[in-house]
Amino acid sequence: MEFDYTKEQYLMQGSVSRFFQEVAGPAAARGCYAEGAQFAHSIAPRLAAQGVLGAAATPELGGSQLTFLDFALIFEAAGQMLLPYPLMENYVATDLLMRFGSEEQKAWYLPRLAGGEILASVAWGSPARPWSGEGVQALLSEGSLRLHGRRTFIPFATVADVLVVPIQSKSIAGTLVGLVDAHQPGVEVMPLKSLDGSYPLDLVELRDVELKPEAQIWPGEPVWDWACQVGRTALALEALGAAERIFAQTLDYVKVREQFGYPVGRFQAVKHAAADDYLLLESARVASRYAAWCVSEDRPEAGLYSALAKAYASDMARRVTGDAIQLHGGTGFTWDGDAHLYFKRAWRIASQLGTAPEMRELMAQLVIDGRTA
Amino acid sequence: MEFDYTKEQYLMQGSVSRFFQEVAGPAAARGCYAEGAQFAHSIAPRLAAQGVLGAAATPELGGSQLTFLDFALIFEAAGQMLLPYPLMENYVATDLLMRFGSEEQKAWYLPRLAGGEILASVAWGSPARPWSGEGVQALLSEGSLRLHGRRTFIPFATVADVLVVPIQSKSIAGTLVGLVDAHQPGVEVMPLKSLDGSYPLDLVELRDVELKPEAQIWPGEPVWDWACQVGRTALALEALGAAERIFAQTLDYVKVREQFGYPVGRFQAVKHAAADDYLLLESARVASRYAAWCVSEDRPEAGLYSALAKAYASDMARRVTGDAIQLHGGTGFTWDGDAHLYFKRAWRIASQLGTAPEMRELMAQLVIDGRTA
Amino acid sequence: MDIAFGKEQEDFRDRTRQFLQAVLPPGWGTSRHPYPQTAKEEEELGMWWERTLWEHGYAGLSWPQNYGGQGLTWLEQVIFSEECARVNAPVGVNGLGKGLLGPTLLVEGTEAQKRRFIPPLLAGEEIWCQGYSEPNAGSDLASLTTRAERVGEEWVVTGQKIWTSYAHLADWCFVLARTDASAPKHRGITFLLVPMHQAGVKVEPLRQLTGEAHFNSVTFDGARTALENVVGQVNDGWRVANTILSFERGTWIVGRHAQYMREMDALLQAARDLPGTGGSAAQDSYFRQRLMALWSEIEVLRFHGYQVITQLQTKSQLGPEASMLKLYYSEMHKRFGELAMEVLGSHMPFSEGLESVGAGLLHRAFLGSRAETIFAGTSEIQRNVIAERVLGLPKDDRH
Amino acid sequence: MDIAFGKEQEDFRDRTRQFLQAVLPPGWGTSRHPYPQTAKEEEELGMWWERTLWEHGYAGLSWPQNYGGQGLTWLEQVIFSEECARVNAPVGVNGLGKGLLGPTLLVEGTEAQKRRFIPPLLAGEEIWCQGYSEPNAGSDLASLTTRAERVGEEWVVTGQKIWTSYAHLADWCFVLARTDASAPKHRGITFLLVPMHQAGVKVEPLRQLTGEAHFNSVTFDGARTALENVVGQVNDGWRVANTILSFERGTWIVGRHAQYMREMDALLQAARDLPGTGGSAAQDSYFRQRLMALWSEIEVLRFHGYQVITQLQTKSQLGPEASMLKLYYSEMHKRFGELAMEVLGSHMPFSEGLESVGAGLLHRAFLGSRAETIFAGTSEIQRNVIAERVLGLPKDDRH
Repeated sequence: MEFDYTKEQYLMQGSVSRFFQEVAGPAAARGCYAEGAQFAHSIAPRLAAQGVLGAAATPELGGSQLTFLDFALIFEAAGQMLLPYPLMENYVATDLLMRFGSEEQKAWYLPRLAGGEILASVAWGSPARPWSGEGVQALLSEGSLRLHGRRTFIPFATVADVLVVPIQSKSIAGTLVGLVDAHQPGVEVMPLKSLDGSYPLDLVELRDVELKPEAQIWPGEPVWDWACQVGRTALALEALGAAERIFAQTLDYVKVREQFGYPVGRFQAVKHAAADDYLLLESARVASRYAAWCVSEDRPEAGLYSALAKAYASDMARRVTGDAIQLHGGTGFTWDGDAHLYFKRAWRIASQLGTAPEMRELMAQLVIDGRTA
Repeated sequence: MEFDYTKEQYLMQGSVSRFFQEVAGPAAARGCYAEGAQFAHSIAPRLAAQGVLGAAATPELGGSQLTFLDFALIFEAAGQMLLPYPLMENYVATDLLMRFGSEEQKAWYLPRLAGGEILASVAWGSPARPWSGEGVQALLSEGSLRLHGRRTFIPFATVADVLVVPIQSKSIAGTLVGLVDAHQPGVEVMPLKSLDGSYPLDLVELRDVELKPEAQIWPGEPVWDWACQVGRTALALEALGAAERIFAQTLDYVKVREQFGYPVGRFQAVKHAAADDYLLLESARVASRYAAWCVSEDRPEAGLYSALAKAYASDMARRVTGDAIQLHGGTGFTWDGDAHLYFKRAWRIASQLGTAPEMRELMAQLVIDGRTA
Repeated sequence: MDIAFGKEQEDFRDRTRQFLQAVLPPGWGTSRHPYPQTAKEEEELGMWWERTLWEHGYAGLSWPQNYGGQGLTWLEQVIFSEECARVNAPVGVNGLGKGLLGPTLLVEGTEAQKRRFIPPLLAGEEIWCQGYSEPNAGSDLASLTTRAERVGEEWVVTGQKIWTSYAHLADWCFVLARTDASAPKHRGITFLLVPMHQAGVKVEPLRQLTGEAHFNSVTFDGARTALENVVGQVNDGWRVANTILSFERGTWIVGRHAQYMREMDALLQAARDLPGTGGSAAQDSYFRQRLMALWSEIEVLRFHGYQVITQLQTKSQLGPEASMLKLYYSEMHKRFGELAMEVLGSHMPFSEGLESVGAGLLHRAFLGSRAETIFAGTSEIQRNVIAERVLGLPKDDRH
Repeated sequence: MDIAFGKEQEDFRDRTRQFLQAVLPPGWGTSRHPYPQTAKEEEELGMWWERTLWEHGYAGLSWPQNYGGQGLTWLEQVIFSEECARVNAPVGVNGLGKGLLGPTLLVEGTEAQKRRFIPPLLAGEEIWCQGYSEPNAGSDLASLTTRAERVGEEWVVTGQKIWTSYAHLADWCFVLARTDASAPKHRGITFLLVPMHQAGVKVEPLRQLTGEAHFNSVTFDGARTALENVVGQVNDGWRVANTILSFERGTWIVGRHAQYMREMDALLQAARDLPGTGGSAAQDSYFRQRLMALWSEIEVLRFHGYQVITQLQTKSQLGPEASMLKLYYSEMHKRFGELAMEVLGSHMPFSEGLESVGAGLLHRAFLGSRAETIFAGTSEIQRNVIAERVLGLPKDDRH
């Protein structure tokens, strides 16, 4: 019985954390608010050099063959430092290729993903229903698949080179996952004004876009389900990281900020808010750890517990980051304070890949209705 | 613009309050827990003498022709003193007869209801769905109506003389309200072990019970809707009274109970809980006042705002009485402390005549779906 | 109990509606209207609104006519506030002048001060900002350190004030400054009126988390004002500032209700358009419950408003009830903003542009409401006030 | 990370399951079983359970064999606790003896005390109760006033203790008594073992809001105990009592999870049977959301349990984490009880008889849980402990 990360995993987190403090952090996040998604490009080479890109790939393909558990603490660190780069999408694309891709696909994509030469994103959202596979249809035309439709909620799509897109095909009666070249004709990226400016989300319209066989992964359904589970768990870990970081800053602040002749942290209202937040944080920590274990070990209950962790951690992070604004007082309401950056990130994460109510509905179908995962 | 009770209404509340302190209060409530519904009989003559029974009736019929607004503060006082008597049911029966009854019905029932000679209850609940009119069917047999079915959630049914029962009749395709003699053959009262022992609720089974024409009120639907609105508003007021009373006791307690060398009321956690509870209390006060005005003035929005008041006040009362247990510490968990009597009363009220979610669903049908009341 | 205004007031309401319809552009108040997008546009609109109100006789409704007011009662002010909120009328830039400085002057000012300052304030010719908070004096305002010294026939003011809304537009600032450093902290503070257009005043914008910059930091570095620009007595400024003119707050409540209900209507419309778990969010019982719980809370604010109006007819001002109302609406509005974002679901991050729901109104409520539980007394402070002054719990000597 | 017990432990789990199945009556653990209805029946069952555990070698699983224990590890204790909760095994009457006094003696007791007291404790031959709380010393336990004076070769104890569970059954009481009135309040307290069967001890039942009377008030009026019945040093009782044997709490957590999940299963079944707004409560999205939120919280308790087990393998005890877990489960269980009652809806008041749902299990959780946030340190105290000892916020010298 060992419900904890290993010493090596913590050590790696420590070194990546220090690195993220240099390339990311609140100042970088503000930079991304100002510059937009382009910012991700500027830090990609350093991320690659540090070895955090393409991590799931084997060493021959440029990666370091890290399991999800190995990488879990890195997601947490990315959350702590508001990393303005689609790291989760990079991990998902990489691991997806490792697990489901052809040898040719691996050989072409993985070294480039690991080297930061190309930027991958995942077309998570359907305009009609979040995270469902709907929205893009593939039509068979003269022997080749042509894509039509739109997906939304795509991180950093304006600077992405390849988009992982779930595709439905009535003509072939199946679902596939496509690796869509974002620079192809017919791919139109529409930037959206997004609340969390350090992690822009965009809309992509596909108009008669060719999808060559070498960019197809069949069958798509298990791949997409798997991607959602991995994505949700990674988001839970990022939410945890974001919340714990601003919580720590808040503790530091209330220890020194004085009002009425005492540090405000001496007042019971502040103490009790902090204690409640801490409890939520530590609970989200074990929830996301358990989900990470399920996902990493390919447990059948990974769907259930990734949903639990996503819902729990995003509820927690919204509350804790909101309290951080309140406990920072007026400073918390300023742009120059860090609290709002974390607050907006927590809310963005909460809205992504299924909201907390959607996650709980998914759980209810398994737990209450007894549907099988 | 005068959103307040009149000075006369407050004066009457004051005198009835003092009277309730004598006949009711926590000690009497404990008596009712021990003795059961019978307790209500023992205080009926004094209630009648004080003039709180049959209040809606005209003076010739033994009442004092009080409007609902006149009586609203009396319901509040009844809540404060945990009155172990179905006062709300007495008021509903009386006012129902005044509004919808025949002259004969008024002449027979009202003086007896006002004099406390007979005890009236209302068969509020349907086993299948709370507060709906379903459960009892009337069959036409040899020219007379025979009742079959069961109702539940009937306060003090074991000692009631007359039961106001909503009745559906497929054979005559309509709904009526019956004044069922509880001592008639075929009426079987089954006492239930109820959490709020100071306000027992029972189940009644009707097996081929004759309902003579003079005990019928047609058409029943508007009568039953009206009764539910009045009942809900009265319950909101009782919940308000119960909560404000134990809240006041709690304030007194935390001002004197010392721990760590100070009255516990000096600690911010206690202060803030008290402030939040106070806010809820005062909000429930204005919500139930507004509903009382709507009901008393027969406003078309009475359905909406009686539901609002019922939901808001019962949510408030459950929270405030629960906090009272917590703030009383160990004492709050004892039988001899008063807090649990109020807590159980608040929860019983919340479950009666539609729970808070049911009330909000009713509101949603009006506000969101735009159905008309 | 009689929940209605008198005929005179209802006539005033009709006239106000006509006025608002006449002066506001067509389509104003609907979600499709092109509202100002930048802070500058908003301020220009706010300036125009101040002048428009003045020109049409809606400035200082309850203020005495001899200082330029309309000589009506606060009932008209309540109605005006409600009607403005109902149509989402612009927000003027002189809110602190009208809400705080004016009423303070009317009670505490000298005849000369009233004649000098109130007419241009109402006319929108002189804009006011408030110099109370400091970087180290927020909730604990009385520990402020900005000081004023008498030098000849002038006061010389030095120190930094923050959270001063519209300071960059303001002509005057009403400032709390320490004039006797040796006195206990609540004594020795003086209420001063300081002109903004002078060398010793530096205004720097403070950008808020909403991205806008309505607040400023104001640095007084030897700023000067004439000796007579003291309101009340020297060293008595704490009392002057706390002359609770909270009936102003009472009149605002009704307006707040109208504003929140307008936001709720937008949210209900969004819920009808957006998906829930099966069907629209408006059909989803989870959201129906939460929407109706909040709808109830907004309505309860209306009832609180009636209560306040009723009280003000006999008492002339609110006491600590003001803390209760502030706590109520600010915490509720914060929850409203959160619920709105939950209803938006995956659309939540898109505050503008293609995917925006409700023309950004809900996002403004969501972000803006975070300030309401902090400024003008945090929720924590309001709870202390309620517990100690209303409920009589033992005071903690530390505040 | 490896979330599994070793083979040895899993074998122990199998044996435990077989044992439980063998000794418990058929149908035990299902909602249809006729469980004890009165306090007396419950106590008799509890006494039987103590003896049964002893006879079958399940008493003192992790305690040394030379005092009658089984010499296993606390991992077996965790598993045993989990399996008992899973089948709703009876609750023994010597929980305080086993949970507090025994572990304290094992660390702080003399060899003679261990030999004298532990074997009969484990055998269920001597029942223990705890004399800590007093009417005026609840959360502020250190202000206790019960005093013990040395008279010849005995201690003479005078004072009143409350909330002493099972005192009416107990043979011995472990008492905190003041032995030096002049010392600061945390000093001058001694940890004494006092026999209950003597003239100077009066036990009166304290009825709880559940209607049951498991608690008592115990009055010591010149009660006597031998000089050697001091645990640790005289005047060092505060430290002895706070020798946090909180790994005991760690082992309980897993059992609590199993108990709460059993209650949750009963609630889910009730939700399938009871109406919501359209369809059953289990189909109503409002209740689905709330049920899954609480289901999640119960599962999170399981994860916390894993975390504790992992920590205990390297550290031998828990620090202030115990406060965190206590706050977590008590507040959660209270919310669970409330949710359960909301799901019952109009059936809520019927805790027994015809209309009762879930055989009263949910009502017991609802009412019983109100104690959990009060006793053994209120939630307010736990939050203080977390804030000060875990988060390092400045101490308030008042507690």
